[in-house]
Amino acid sequence: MREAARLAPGIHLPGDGFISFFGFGQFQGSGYSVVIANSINLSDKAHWVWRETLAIHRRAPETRIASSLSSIEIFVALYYGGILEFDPQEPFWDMRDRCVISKGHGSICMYPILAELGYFPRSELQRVCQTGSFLGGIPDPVIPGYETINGSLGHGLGVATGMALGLRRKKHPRSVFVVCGDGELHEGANWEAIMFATQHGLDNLHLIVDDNKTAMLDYTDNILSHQDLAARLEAFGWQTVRCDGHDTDALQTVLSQMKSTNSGQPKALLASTIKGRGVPGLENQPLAHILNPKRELLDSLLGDSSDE
Amino acid sequence: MREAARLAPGIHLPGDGFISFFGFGQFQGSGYSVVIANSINLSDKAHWVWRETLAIHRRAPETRIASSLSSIEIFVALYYGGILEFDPQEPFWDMRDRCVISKGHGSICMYPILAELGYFPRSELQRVCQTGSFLGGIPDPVIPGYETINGSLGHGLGVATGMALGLRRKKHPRSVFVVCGDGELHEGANWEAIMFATQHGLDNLHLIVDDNKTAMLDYTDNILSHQDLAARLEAFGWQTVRCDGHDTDALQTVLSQMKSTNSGQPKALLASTIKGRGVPGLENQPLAHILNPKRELLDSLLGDSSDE
Amino acid sequence: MNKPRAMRDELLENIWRAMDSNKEIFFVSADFGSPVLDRIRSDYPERFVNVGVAEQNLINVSAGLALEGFQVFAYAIAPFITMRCFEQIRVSLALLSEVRQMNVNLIGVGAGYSYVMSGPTHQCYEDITLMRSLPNFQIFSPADHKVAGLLFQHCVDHSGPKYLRLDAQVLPTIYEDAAPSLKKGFHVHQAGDTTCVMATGYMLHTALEIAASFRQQGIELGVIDLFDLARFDQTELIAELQEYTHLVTMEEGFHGRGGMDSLLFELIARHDLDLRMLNLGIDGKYRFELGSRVELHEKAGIGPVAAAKRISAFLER
Amino acid sequence: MNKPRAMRDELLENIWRAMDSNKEIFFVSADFGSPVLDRIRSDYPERFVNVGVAEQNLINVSAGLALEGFQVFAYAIAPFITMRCFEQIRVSLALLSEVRQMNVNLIGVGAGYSYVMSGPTHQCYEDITLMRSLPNFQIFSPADHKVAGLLFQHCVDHSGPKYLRLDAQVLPTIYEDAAPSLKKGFHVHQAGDTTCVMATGYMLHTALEIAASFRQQGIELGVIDLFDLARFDQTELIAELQEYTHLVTMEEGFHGRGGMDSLLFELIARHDLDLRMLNLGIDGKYRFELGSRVELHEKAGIGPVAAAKRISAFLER
Ligand SMILES: Cc1ncc(C[n+]2csc(CCOP(=O)(O)OP(=O)(O)O)c2C)c(N)n1
Ligand SMILES: Cc1ncc(C[n+]2csc(CCOP(=O)(O)OP(=O)(O)O)c2C)c(N)n1
Ligand SMILES: [Mg+2]
Ligand SMILES: [Mg+2]
Repeated sequence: MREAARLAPGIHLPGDGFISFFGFGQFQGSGYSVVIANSINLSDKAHWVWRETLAIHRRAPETRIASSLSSIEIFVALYYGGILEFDPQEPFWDMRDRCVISKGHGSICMYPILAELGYFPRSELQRVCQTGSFLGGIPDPVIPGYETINGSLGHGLGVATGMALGLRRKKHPRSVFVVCGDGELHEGANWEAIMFATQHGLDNLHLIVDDNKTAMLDYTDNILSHQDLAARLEAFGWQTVRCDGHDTDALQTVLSQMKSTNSGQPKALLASTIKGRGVPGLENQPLAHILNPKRELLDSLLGDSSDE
Repeated sequence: MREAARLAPGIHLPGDGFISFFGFGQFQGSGYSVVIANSINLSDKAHWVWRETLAIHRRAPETRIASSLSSIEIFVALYYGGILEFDPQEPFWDMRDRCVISKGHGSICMYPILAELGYFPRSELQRVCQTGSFLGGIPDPVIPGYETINGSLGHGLGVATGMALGLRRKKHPRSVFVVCGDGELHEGANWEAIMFATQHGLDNLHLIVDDNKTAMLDYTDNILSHQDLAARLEAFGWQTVRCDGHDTDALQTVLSQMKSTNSGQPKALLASTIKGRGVPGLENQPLAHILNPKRELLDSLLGDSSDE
Repeated sequence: MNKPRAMRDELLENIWRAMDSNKEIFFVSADFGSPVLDRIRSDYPERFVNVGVAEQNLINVSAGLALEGFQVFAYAIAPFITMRCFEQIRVSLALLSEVRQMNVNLIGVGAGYSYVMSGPTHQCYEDITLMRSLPNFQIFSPADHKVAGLLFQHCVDHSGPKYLRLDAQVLPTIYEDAAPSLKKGFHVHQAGDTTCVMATGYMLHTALEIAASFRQQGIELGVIDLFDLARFDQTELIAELQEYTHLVTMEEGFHGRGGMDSLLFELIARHDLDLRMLNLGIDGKYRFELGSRVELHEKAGIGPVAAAKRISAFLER
Repeated sequence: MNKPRAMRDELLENIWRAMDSNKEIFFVSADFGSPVLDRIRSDYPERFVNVGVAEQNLINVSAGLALEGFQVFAYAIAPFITMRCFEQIRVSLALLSEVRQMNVNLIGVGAGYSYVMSGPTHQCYEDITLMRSLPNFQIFSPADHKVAGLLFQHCVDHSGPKYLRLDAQVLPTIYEDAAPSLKKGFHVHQAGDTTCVMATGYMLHTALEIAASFRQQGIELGVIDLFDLARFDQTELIAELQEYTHLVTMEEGFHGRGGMDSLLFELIARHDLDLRMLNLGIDGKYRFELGSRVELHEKAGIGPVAAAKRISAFLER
C-alpha cells in the first residue's frame, strides 16, 4: 500500500526519489502515506465533506462557513486525489508534501478531512469551538495536519517560498502547496514572495488560489480588483492555469499535471469557486463572508442524518 | 510671469482651472510658480546640477552619490521643464503639483535645485550633513520642497495614491508625481498602492521609476528581477512609457504628454538611468550604491571651479 | 440609548451622522465592516474607500488623504491595523505628523481576547505597547460604547494621529448617565481604602465586579478607568494615587512588556509615589486554548475569580 | 584581534567561518551588506539569499527555511527588520515558534542614533520595546564587537527566534580580555557606593565614561552592562541591585515607553527592591537635527556631559 501510494499517479519523484541530506529528514521508512487509489469517488467525497462542514458550522456558528465551502473540492483533490504525500500518524513526516493553508479562516472543511484521514479522532469534530477543544474558528498547527499559523492573511505564500527554497537547497524531492484567498492576494507581502519564487525558479512551489472573487465586504472586483489575475501572475513569471474549483476531477488532473511539470517556474492554479457554494442565500451574495445561514436552512440542507 | 507660468506647455488644467472646494485649498492667487520658459537649456541645467551634486558629496561624503546622480535629469525635467507647478515662497501652496520623492536617499541633487529655485538660501548647500544644518543625508520635510518623510523605502507611492485620491475627491486640478527607485519597487506595499491606483482610476498620479537596474548590493536582476517592469505595471492596469532617463528633452516631452493624458489609468514613466552617472568607477558597478569616489577623482571631475 | 451596543457601531454612527455636514471626513477600511459601515458606504461613496486586504496601504492612503486636508478614520482589526503596518504608522503618521499637520484616526477592533474563537493572530495583547512606543500618538481604550462614541468629537476637534482600541464584543454599558471627562483621560468610579485598581478597556468590567465582591467583605477598592493611555491629566491622576498605598493595574494585554503597567511604573517613579504595585495582565506566551472570554481570562489569571484571588493575596502580603 | 571593528563584521565573520562545516546555516539579507557579507555571498551562494528590499518576505522566507531545519540569520537595517515586518515577526516567528521548532536570528544594524546622518527613519528608538513585546523572543544588545561575535555560538546552540541589536558604528572594544557570561546576560564592570548605572549597547560606553569622571570626584558608580534584554539571570541581577539605593538606566531609545527601563521597573516592583530610579533615554519626540552622535546625544540629554549632570542632580535629590 505504501509503495503503491508513493507511486500513485500524480506523484513525481525527481531522480531516484530519496536522497540523504544533512542530519534531519533522511527517509526513515516510517511514513504512512494516504494517497488514494482511483477507487475513491472524489465528488462523492466532496459532497460528504460539504455536509460535514455544514454540520460543524451548525454546531459552531463562529466558523466562517461561506469561505470554507468554496475550498472543499480543492482540499479533496489534494488529500484524496493522489496529489499530496502525507502521513496522518506523523504529521511532520519529513517526506510529506508541505501544504500551507494560508486562508486558514476558510478551511474548516479540513476538519472532517483530517479526522477521516486519521490525524485526530473524529469525535473531536463534535467539539469545534468548544472549551478545551483544539479545533478553533481559525486553525493553527496545534491541530495535527496544519503547518503554519493562520488567521492573519498574506503570510502563507512567503513562508511557503522559504520552505520551497529550503527543500530545493536540501535537494529534497517534496513539493510545497499553498492555498490562498483571492482577497488575500491584496496583501503586498504576497507579491514580494511571488517575485522571490520567480527569481529562484521555485518550480516545487504550487499556489492554489481559491478564486471566489469575493473578499470580506464585497466582490473583490468592487474592492481592489485583480482584473486578469492569470495575466498578472504570468507577467510576474509564474506558470498559471485556471479550472473549475468545484470540479474535483478537473482539479485532480490539473494539480497532478502541475506537480509533474518542472520548468523552472513557480506554478499557480486559479480555481474558480463560489463562496458559500451550495447554500442558497450565500452563493453570489457579496457579503457571504460574514453571513451565517439560519439554523432551519442548515437543517433542511442536511436532512436529519446530518450528525451521523 | 505667473500667469504665463501657469499656462506653460505641459501644464494641463482640466475644466476652467480653479474651482473652489471645502474650507482649505481655495485658490488664493498667492502662488509664485516657477515654470520655466523654453529659454532654459535643460541639459546645461542638468550638467550644472551634476557638478553641484558632486561638490556637495565632496563636502559631505555621507551622502549617497551614485543614487543621486541617476535621478538628476528626472528632477531637472520636472522642476525646470515646465512639468510641475510650485512656489518656492510657499512650499505647501495649495495649487502646487505634489512631488513625492520616495527614493529620498538618492535625491541629494534636489538640494542645488531647491536652493536655486529659492526654497532656501544657497549658502545652506555648504552645510549639508553638518551640525545645525537641515540638509541631511536623507531629506525630510524639514527641508522646504519635500512633501513626505524619506529614508524608509516603499512609502511614497502609497501616500501619493492617498493624495491623488484626495485631490480627485476635492475636484482639485493638480497632479501627484512620485519618484521611486527600481529596488524600492520590491516592497510589497508599492504593489498594494499600484492595485489601488488602478481601481480608482487615478490618472492624476504619475510614477517615475529611476530605473538604474541596481539596488544596494547588486544589479536588481541578480537580486529580485522585475523582468519586464512595463509589462508588469501594464498587467496591473497602468499606462507605462519608457525613455532615456538622462535625456532631459525626452523626459520633458514624455512627462508633459503623460501629464496631459487622462484616460482613467495611473501612469508610469520608466526612466532608464545609470547609477553613478558620469563618474568612472561608479557607472555599471553593481556596488555603486555604497561606493564613495576618491577625493582626487571628485576634484578632477569638478576642475577647480567646483565650489562656485 | 443606553442599550449596550458594539463600540464600533456607536463610533461609526457618530461618524456617519457627521459626514453629512462635515465634508472633510473620509472613511477608509481594510475590508472590514459593521452594520453601520454599510450606511457610510452607501450614503457617502465618495468619502468611503475600501483599500482591500492591504493594511500597509490603508495607512499610507490615509496619510495622503490627511495631507490633503481630510479628517481620516481608518478601520481594521486591531492586531492588523497596529502590527501589520507598524512602520507605515511610524513613518507616515507618527513621524510625518511632527512636520505636517494631519488628522488620522486608527480604529482597531478586537482588543485583547475579544475575538475569542479566532486564535492568537486575531487576539491582541501587544497593541498598547506598540502604540505607546510612538511619539505624537494619542491612544484611547474605552470600556464601553458610550466612551467610544464620545471619542468621535475629540478626533475631529484634535489633529494628530490617534489610535482607538475598541472591543469586538458588545459589553455592558458603564457610563449610563454621566459621561467621563475626555480631557482628564480617566474616570474615578469609586474611592477605596488603601488599594486602587486601575483598569482599561474590558478589564474595567472585571475591576468593577471585583470591587463589588470586595465590598461585601468590607473592603473598599478604588476603581479608576484609564481610557486615555497617552495624554491623561497627570497631575490629577497623581493626586488620586497619592490616596493609596497599593495599586493594581489590569489590562487585557501582556504585563511587564510596555503596556499600561509600564506607563504607571514610569509615572510612579517620576513622582516618587510610595505605592506597591500588582500588575495583572497576560503572561508572556501565546495561547491556543478555546473557551469563553471569561474562561480564557480565568486561565490567564485575569478573570474575576483569579484576579480577585491575586488581589487578596497582594493585599495580605 | 582587539582592534575595534564593526559588530556586524565580527558576527558575520563568525557565521562565515562556521558555514563551511555547519551546513545548516542559511544567511538571508534584505539587500543590506557589509564587507564580510561579500565573502558569505561568494563562498556560500547556495546558502545565501538576498530577498531584495522586501523585509516582510525576509521574515517569512526565513521562517520557511527554519521550518525546513536551517539555522537562519536574517540581516537588515534595525528599524526595518523590526518595524517594517513586525507582524510577520509576530506571526511567523514569535507565534509559530511556540508550536514548531525553529531557529531564526534577526540581525538588525543601526541601534539608536548610530545612523547619525540618515535621519529618524534610519534611527531606531523603538526596537527594544517592540521586540520585548513579543513572547518567545531572545533579545541581545551588545556594547562591543566582542560580545556581538560571541552571540554567534549562542544563536546556533539555542533554538528559537532572537533579535540581535547591533550598532552601525565602530565602537571601542570594551571586553578586551575577558568575555562576559552570555548565560548570565549582564556584566558588572565595577561596583559602586550607592548608585548603579545599568546600560545597554552604545550607552555602556557613556556609562563607563561618566563613572570614570565621577571617580575623580570621589564617587564610585556601579556599572552594569545589560546585553541580554529578555533572559538574563534575574536572581543574580537582583542580588547585584540589592547593594544599591539608586539605579540609573541608560538606553539609546525612548525612555518610559517599554524599553529597558520598563523591564527594570517590572523587575524592581516584582521583587520589592527599594531603589530610586532615574531613566535616561530619548524623550518622546522625533528629531531631525544633524550633528555628531555625541552632539545629538548631548542635545537629547543622554550625552556624557548632559547625562552626568542629570545623574549628579539625581544623587543630590
Ligand atoms: C492581515 C489580515 N487582514 C484582514 C483580515 C480579515 N479578513 C479575514 S477573511 C478576509 C477576507 C478574505 O478574503 P479572501 O482572501 O478572498 O478569502 P475567502 O474569500 O476565501 O474567504 C479578511 C479581510 C485578516 N484575517 N488578516
Ligand atoms: C524599507 C527600507 N529597506 C531598506 C533600505 C536600505 N536601502 C537604502 S537604498 C537601498 C537600495 C535602493 O535601491 P533603489 O530603490 O533601486 O534606489 P537607487 O538605485 O535609485 O538608489 C536600500 C536597500 C531602506 N532605506 N528602506
Ligand atoms: Mg475570496
Ligand atoms: Mg536602483
